[in-house]
Amino acid sequence: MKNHSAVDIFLSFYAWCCAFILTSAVLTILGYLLFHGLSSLNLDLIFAHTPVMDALFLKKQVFGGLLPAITGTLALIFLSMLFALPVGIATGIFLSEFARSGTRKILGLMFDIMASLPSIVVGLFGFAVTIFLHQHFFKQLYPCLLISALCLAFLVIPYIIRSTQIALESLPPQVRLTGPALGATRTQNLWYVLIPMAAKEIIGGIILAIGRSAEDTAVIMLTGAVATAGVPNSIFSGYEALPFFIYYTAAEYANTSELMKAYGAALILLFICGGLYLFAYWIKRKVR
Amino acid sequence: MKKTKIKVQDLNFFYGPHHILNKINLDIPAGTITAVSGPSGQGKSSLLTALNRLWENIDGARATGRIWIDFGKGLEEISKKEYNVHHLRQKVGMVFQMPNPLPMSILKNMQFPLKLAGISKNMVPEKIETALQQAHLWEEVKDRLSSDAQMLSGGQLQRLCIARSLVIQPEVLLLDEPTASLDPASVEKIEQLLLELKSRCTIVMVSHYMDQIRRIADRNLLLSNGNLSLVTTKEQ
Amino acid sequence: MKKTKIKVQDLNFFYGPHHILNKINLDIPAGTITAVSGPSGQGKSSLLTALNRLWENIDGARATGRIWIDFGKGLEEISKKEYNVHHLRQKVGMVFQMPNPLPMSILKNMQFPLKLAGISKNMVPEKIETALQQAHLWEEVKDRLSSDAQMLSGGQLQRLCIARSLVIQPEVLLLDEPTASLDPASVEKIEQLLLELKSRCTIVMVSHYMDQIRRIADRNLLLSNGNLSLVTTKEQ
Amino acid sequence: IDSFTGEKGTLRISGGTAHIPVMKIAAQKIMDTHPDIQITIAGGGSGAGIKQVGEGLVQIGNSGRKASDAEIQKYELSLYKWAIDGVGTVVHPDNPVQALTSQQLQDIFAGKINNWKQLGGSDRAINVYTRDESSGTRSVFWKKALAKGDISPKAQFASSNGAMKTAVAKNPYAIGYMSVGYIDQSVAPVSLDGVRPDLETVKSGKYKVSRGLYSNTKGPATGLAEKFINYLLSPEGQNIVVQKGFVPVR
Amino acid sequence: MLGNDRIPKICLQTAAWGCASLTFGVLVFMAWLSIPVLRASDTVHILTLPWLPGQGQFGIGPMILGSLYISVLSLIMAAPVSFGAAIFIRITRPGTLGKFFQHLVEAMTAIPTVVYGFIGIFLIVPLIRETFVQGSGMCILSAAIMLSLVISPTMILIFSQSISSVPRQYTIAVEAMGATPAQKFLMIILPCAWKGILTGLILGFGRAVGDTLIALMISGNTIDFPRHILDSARTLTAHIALVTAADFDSMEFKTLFVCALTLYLLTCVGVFFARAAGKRQ
Ligand SMILES: Nc1ncnc2c1ncn2[C@@H]1O[C@H](COP(=O)(O)OP(=O)(O)OP(=O)(O)O)[C@@H](O)[C@H]1O
Ligand SMILES: Nc1ncnc2c1ncn2[C@@H]1O[C@H](COP(=O)(O)OP(=O)(O)OP(=O)(O)O)[C@@H](O)[C@H]1O
Ligand SMILES: [Mg+2]
Ligand SMILES: [Mg+2]
Ligand SMILES: O=P([O-])([O-])[O-]
Repeated sequence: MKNHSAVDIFLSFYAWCCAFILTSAVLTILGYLLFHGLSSLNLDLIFAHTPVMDALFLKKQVFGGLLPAITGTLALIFLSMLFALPVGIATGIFLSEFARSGTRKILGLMFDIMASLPSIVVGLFGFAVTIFLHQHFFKQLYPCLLISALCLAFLVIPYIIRSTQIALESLPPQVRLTGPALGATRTQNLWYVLIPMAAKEIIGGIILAIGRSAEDTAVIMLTGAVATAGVPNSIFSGYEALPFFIYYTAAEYANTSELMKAYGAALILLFICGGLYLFAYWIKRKVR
Repeated sequence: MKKTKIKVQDLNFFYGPHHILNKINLDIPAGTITAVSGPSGQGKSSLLTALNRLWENIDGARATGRIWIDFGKGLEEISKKEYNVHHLRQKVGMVFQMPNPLPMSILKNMQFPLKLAGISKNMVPEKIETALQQAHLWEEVKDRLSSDAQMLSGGQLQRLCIARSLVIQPEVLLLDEPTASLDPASVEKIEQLLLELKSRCTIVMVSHYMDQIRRIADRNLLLSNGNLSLVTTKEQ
Repeated sequence: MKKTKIKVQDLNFFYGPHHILNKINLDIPAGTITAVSGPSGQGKSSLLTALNRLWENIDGARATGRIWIDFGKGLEEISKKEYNVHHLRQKVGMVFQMPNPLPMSILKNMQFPLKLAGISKNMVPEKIETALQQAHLWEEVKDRLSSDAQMLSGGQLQRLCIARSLVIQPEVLLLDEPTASLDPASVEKIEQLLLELKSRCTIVMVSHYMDQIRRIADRNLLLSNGNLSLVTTKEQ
Repeated sequence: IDSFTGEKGTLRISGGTAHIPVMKIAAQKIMDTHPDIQITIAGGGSGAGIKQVGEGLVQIGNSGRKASDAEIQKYELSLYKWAIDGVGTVVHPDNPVQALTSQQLQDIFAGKINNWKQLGGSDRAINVYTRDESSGTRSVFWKKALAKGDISPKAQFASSNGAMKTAVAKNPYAIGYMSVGYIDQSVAPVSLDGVRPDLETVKSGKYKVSRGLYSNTKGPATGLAEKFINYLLSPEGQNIVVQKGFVPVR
Repeated sequence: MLGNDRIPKICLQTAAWGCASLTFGVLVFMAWLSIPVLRASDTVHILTLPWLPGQGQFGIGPMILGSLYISVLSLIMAAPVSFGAAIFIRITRPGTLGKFFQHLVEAMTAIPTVVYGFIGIFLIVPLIRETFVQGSGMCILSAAIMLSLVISPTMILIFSQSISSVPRQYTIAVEAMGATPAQKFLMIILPCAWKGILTGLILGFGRAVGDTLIALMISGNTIDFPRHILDSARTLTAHIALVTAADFDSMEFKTLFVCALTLYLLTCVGVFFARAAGKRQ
């Protein structure tokens, strides 16, 4: 469309600039990472010198490789989602469909706060509670995988709540009447009309959440991530995780080969997050 | 005189402070077509939402008074809170003034009420075809059942909504200007359909067209200034 | 014979693979009312969207062919890409088949086109009142101009949309079944209005009602199977 | 190392970051031959190590300084010293300033000298790096090298010995201090009053800023912790100590 | 079960109140642990004293200032760009290019913060150090730049989602009246999507204040009051991460809860503020 007014030209120029800035920033980062990290990507990076089969079947511990950190991160994602998804989605549905306006206001406020709560605060909370429990109740409880996963779940729940709620609430009002007019109960209307229609957006929120739980470092550095632990064999012990490894190595690599490992780890974390993202994206496509 | 199907007593209807319907009393005999006409904005659509309690889902709307419907077990007071509103709405079909397809395929739109009623899968395709044929839409959509319902034309949408309300064979049908955006040929088909349905269905429809009312309605009610008055009756 | 206002040549219209309009040719004289009728789902609404190029904003729609409109400087080809589509649409008003109020107050709805056209504030209240009076809605809404437009009844909405399209005095008016859900009294008022508008406005309207067409249209076009044919003409 | 045979379970270690290279190798050697044992190693600094072992969160808490009497008493700590180390001042290798007097060092860390030009270097601000309070390295350096002088609040923080080395190695205008065992080509040790901090001068006692590396347990070491500490003190363990650049105790 | 509304409602309700009370629980817990500190040294001291645990001074004023400095700066950099990017996706190039760009942004959310920090150390820090010939490059500016990259995808996606949830029916009505894209955006989309945009800003700012890693890795962590964007600074979050002592009784550890409480209250203030603004529309 031609002959736009000055406002239009300005708006589109502005938009183009912003898009350009962001794209080039991302490409710089990815390019830099790939340029430096790609050469370090090989089996040795993950398994070091341990035979692959031995490592995978936990016959031998891997040292100097990333396997422990990778498995630690995957375990974290899995566990935290296990806790966060049901609770988060249920709460989101409750807020948009069942809560009366007073309730909604109070809860909405709580979840706004919860969403903006810094992850380190959650981490500190988890840590302090663990210590408290350790001192007074469970001598055997230390900062560990389980604690980290619970804290991560706490961290991502508001994201899931929010996207579920927004997705449901932004459905046009007409759609809300149609189901009931045909005799749908609230639950039926939800299950057959509203949730399927909002599924895309809800899953969009879950993507963000998964990403967050995979990458968050602040929580885990207070609640159980350690420099060396090996492949996790219990949810009650310390563990290694990729983001922590990257943070740790970036601060104190001793030589180029260690730094290269950090680049490799950054790439792998990127691939895991990217892979999860693609997976969620694929589901999103299928649902529609 | 036929049996009473719907009985309305002292129905008042409000939107916030606005009093829309004023102490309406009404008896609708079973198996008849009752037409409601009247100037725009007087509460015809609101009246329909009182009959299936849909107003409960509309912000700011409020109805008082009592309504009974006879679903074979004598007149039951459906306006009581305890009365199961979902069963009610399954037995009282409604077609809105503005067609409201659900944002899914044509087929899914048709399956929807069946799913709600928990009707078993194997009967479904026939039921759907029958309903679409009744609404005179089958020919136009049979090849594109899986495409998005929102892409239909205005008139097609109106017929889709009629078909959707028929698919679970309601006992009462509330129609809000069901032929407003249809061409004369379609209008005739729909009128034919309504006459056929009379035998097993009590119909309340809003219509502005005197010709149409004369052709098919048994009784014509006029709504104006919140009051309902009987204008003409066919039967005796 | 009157001057040609709109000229359509070889207009084809598609939705994805579906060919809706087939090589339409058409001349619409200035200051006339042209009615388009035809079975549901044949492309009447689509034809209207071709005339103000609104199809460009509809996913999957595509139109080919050439269209000229005379806005006082002789016939200009408005279907050319370079033609400023925003000016076009400000001069070619459109009322949709389904009323589409914006989610704001009645007053804001009416101000909206004026704001778009950058019309200065001081003239605005009169313009709005005039348009609402023309659409025969003023009495019903004058006390609640600041309440949400979406709370109007079906017929009120339809008149609101008509009023909204009038407020910037378009030269061409595209009306898609503008009186479909209006009561007879309102219909008459609107028809009156359209006849008055004829002097400064060329009107193309979709209508199913032969009576209405007979009463007000200068020419009646029938759209069926993608082809347009002239059925009746009043003028000579 | 054979003493671990038949053992299983988790040994949690945290604390002093100077210890980490030795800990890692030892853990690796043990876990490699005894897959049922899991040893987790975290940093945090000596202070954290002492507190955590005191609270019972870890079995071994390392410290790069001797635990204070108060700490020993409060937590009933047992101390095991298995290496001797120094704390050396370091700068970037490109920095021409590689020898300082005690006074100069104190002035730099107090922020009184804040440009390398004042010491004969290039005209750039001095970027002082320090460690947090929890660090044993810091407390030793502060006591013995800075004579308990001020550390400027403008100093930047590194969270471990490793981080300190990396920070100094990357920044040509940096000055910091760290465990002598960590010093390699990437950073340049700064002679203090003419004595260069390295293994030899620490061993001989010529370099004054030195300390022991301790592993602490709550009460006498038992179980895995005991075996681990015994392993560190065994010839094989002391070998690792030497290999990682520290002075062995045996 | 779908025919019954009671049981599902109760389940959902439990989940909701459970989450909410947990949020409240965090506040109570932090407050409870902070009280002894706030009582011992009066509140003013906590804000004005420097952080010198060796001398028994536990002020967190520099960290509060550092947090605000870094997050406000990053929001100032990120918000306009995110807004423009959302416009690009939805208005300027709503077609293929916009979709592609949206995917790119979504993919950006998948880039871990620690990776931004990692890259920041090697790309931005030396650049800033050599460009401004002052300090080490580990400074507020470097951190804010990286942080703005971290928070912008969240904001863009929320902006763009709220723009696109403006019903088609409205936008087509406006298009039919001849609105140009800019008019459409400013006059109908923005008023409709306003709340969502505000939400995006809150979440963006929240992320900036709450982020630990970027500041921890590249802002230098000094304990001095920051004055200049080229100064190093320590944020509250980084401070908590740096001072990890497991001793419940130590003063250092207790002040961490004051930090956490401060962060919590800061968050609340932001949320209240944004909600109030959102209501007014
Ligand atoms: N967005 C769309 N995508 C695909 N097909 C469409 C779309 N809109 C309309 N159609 C189809 O194009 C045909 C013409 O539609 P149009 O709305 O122009 O019909 P109409 O003549 O206005 O009908 P009615 O009188 O029912 O309003 C119909 O068969 C309709 O199903
Ligand atoms: N949701 C609502 N909130 C507030 N007022 C409303 C709402 N819906 C309708 N109204 C008002 O209530 C009155 C009755 O509306 P109703 O839709 O029942 O009229 P109607 O008789 O169906 O008119 P029409 O023939 O134009 O469809 C109208 O004046 C309308 O403006
Ligand atoms: Mg109505
Ligand atoms: Mg149409
Ligand atoms: O060895 P430290 O980490 O305590 O300095």
